[in-house]
Amino acid sequence: MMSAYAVVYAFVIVAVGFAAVTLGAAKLLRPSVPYARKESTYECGIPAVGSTEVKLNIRFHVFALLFVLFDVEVLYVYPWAVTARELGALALVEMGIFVTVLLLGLAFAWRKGALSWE
Amino acid sequence: MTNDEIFAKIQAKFPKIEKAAVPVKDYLTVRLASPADLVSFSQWLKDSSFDMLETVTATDLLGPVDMKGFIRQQNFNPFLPEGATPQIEAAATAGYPYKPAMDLLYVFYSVTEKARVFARLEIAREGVSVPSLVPLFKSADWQERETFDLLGIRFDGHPNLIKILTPDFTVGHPLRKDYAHVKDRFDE
Amino acid sequence: MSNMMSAADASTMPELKSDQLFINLGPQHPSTHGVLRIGLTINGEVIVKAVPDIGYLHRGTEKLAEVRNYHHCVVLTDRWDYVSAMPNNLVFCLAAEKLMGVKATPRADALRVIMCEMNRVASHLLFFGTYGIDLGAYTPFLYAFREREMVLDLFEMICGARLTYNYIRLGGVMVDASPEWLARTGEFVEYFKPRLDEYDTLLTYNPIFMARTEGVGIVTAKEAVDWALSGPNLRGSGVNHDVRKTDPYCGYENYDFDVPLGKTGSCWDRYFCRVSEMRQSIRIIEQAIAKLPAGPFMSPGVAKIPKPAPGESYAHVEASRGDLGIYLASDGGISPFRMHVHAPSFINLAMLQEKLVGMKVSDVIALLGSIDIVLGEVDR
Amino acid sequence: MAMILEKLPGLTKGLPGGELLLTTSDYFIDLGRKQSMWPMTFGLACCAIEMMASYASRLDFDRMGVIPRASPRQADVMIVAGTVCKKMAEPILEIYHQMPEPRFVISMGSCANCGGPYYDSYSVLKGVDRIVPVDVYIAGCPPRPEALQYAVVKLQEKIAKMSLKKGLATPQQEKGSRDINA
Repeated sequence: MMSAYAVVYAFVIVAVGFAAVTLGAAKLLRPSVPYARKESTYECGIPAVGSTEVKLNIRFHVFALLFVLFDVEVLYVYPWAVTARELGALALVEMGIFVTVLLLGLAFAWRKGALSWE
Repeated sequence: MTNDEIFAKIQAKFPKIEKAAVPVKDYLTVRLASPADLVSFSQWLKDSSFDMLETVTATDLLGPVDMKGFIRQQNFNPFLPEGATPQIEAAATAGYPYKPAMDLLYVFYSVTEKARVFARLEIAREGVSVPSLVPLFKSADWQERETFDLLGIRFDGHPNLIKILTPDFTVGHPLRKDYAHVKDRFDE
Repeated sequence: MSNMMSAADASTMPELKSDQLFINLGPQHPSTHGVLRIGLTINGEVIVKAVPDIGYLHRGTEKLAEVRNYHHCVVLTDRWDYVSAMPNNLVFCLAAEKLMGVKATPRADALRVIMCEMNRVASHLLFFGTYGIDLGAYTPFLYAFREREMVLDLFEMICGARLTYNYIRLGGVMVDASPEWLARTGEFVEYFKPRLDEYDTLLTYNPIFMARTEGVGIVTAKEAVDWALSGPNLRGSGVNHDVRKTDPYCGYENYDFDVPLGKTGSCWDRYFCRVSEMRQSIRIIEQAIAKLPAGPFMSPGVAKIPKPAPGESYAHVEASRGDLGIYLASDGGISPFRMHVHAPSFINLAMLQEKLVGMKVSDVIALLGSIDIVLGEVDR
Repeated sequence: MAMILEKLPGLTKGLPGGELLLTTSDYFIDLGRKQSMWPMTFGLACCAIEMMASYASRLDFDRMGVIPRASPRQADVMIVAGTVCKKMAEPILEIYHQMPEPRFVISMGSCANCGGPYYDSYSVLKGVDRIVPVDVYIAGCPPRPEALQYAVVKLQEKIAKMSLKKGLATPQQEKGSRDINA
């Protein structure tokens, strides 16, 4: 009996293969005439000035962290949500605790002013 | 408030200012004596409800425009007899007082009174600069830059008097009547 | 690579502190309504310094006017505000007629009013479409251009051109409006009225649109007057100045229409002024068609090559973008001695360098779109 | 140049069905190019309004596969719609060079063709073909939207004639050198 993972392997091979074939064929077929002026940065027709390595404000980083946090939380809520009916009330309470803990974290961040954009 | 009432008030405050010889048709046109009293005149106008400076521009009173300012190739129009160039050549009209001077024009408008005052100021073509009105009216900023760029009149006190319209490899000020176009790399 | 650091460029490149970035909202940009370049110095998302750099469409028409006779100059005027070219022709003809002492016939005046108001509707439709695209809504563009094509069909039917009409000539108009054309215009007016309510549902009261434009780019009444704004930008800040009311021309005093005013001077108010102005233009067109006087459409007093007596004249009209004025000086020759164009877009644009400081980068397009500039008029 | 496409004419010279392979690949490569001409949103003056009208609802450009793209990196065609001033000449050249091969230029309107009504102006470039090679010229001031669409049809015919034997060069590049940096 093929091992249960055969399906997964086939799926991965088809996915990677399809991408490789199309991109590879395109790379072989399309003309490429690289020269310096073509590779210069496009800035609405004016030669770009000044460097782009700029110190960024910390608030972008904080928002990214908060987003990843709650995205992962949704990842855990999802399997429970699908089978909530069979799991019964106990699972509901556990999931409630899990979500409220995270909401407390959000409230703390909010009060600390991490969410203020200005 | 009709033109005459406005002029009477101006005359009372600034005796040296009199009506322009050739007025702009059916508008009150006054002629300033010298660049010195431009700022005080505008300040007084601004206080007495003329709070919008609409236009700052200038005219070069020199003779007919010099044809070297235009890029005119020989017209190879096959339908015209040999050598006929239908384009218009600027010609002087007899008797018109051309003089080597610049004639500045300021237009003040009062939104409440719905009245307009045209102020003219004649300055020499070279070496004379006019006080800028940017501290009084913000709208003067770009218009003075345009007048400087196209006609070469310097406005001292202007925060950022650089050219605004013409490309920076243009030599000279195009709207001057004696402007001769210098061929640049895009002309051959 | 030739490093073309031009003088104007050098001044727009300030010395950058480490957390600032210099980007060009450059000449080739989908939503600068043409070839306008703004050198933005930004810190994160907030703009620290903005330097508009214009002149990329400077064709020197004021210099060219000095070697064109008066009839040729009318052709040059079409290309300034190429979205609504009728007011350009009208303002030059009014100034030249004042210079020559010629008066247009009553029928020509009424036809000029109809044409300018139709062109205002077409121009505001284009504004409505492109402002939608600027803020990310693609459908208003398709709706607006459907009606705009109908207006252009009417223009094409009477004067043969879609954009550069050259219809209003010195002393009158080019050709008389046939009864069939007037009937078609009446049909269009009837068709267009319900469309305006449709636009309100499309964009005006759309919550996303209001979030992007309300409270953005506030111009107080005093600032608007100080910057000498005109047209919907001035009325958006609540200042009641409309050339058709304050300095009427071509018989505007005997049509009744009201002038929509904004309250706070935000982008939404300027937008709202333009959209409600379309309703007033429709009212004017209806009255003008109803009261169209008979008689000749061209006054006989204009010469083939006019040589007006030396003198100066100034005429201004309420073009779609603002108070468009022409100062015309004549030295008795066949070409104007000096023609200066008081271009509303050029003056409305000047306030950008001060208004943008402190705004966010995404609001630049909202403010720029709400001023509704056309680069042909800015650079002349 | 592309790895395979360039060697294909050489490879197929000896093979019995080689010529057939070459012409069919020509046909499909050109078919792909001409049915999806992506222009760059690049309006200068009045002609840009007519270009917008041709993108809009009545004269839909999308049915010809023409979708306006904002950046030169994704564009095949540069429609120069309007007066080319001298101050704008340098950015136009910059953008033309930043477009990937094979690139085409449509010069729309008499201003872009030869300076148009501004033939004697001091600040107008007398025709965009002084700085970039132009494939299709459209007369008119401004030309009608239908004229612009007919120009795209003309350009499609021109692309249909491109062939691998000539090194996949655009018709314009066949005459001049491939490395155009004016």
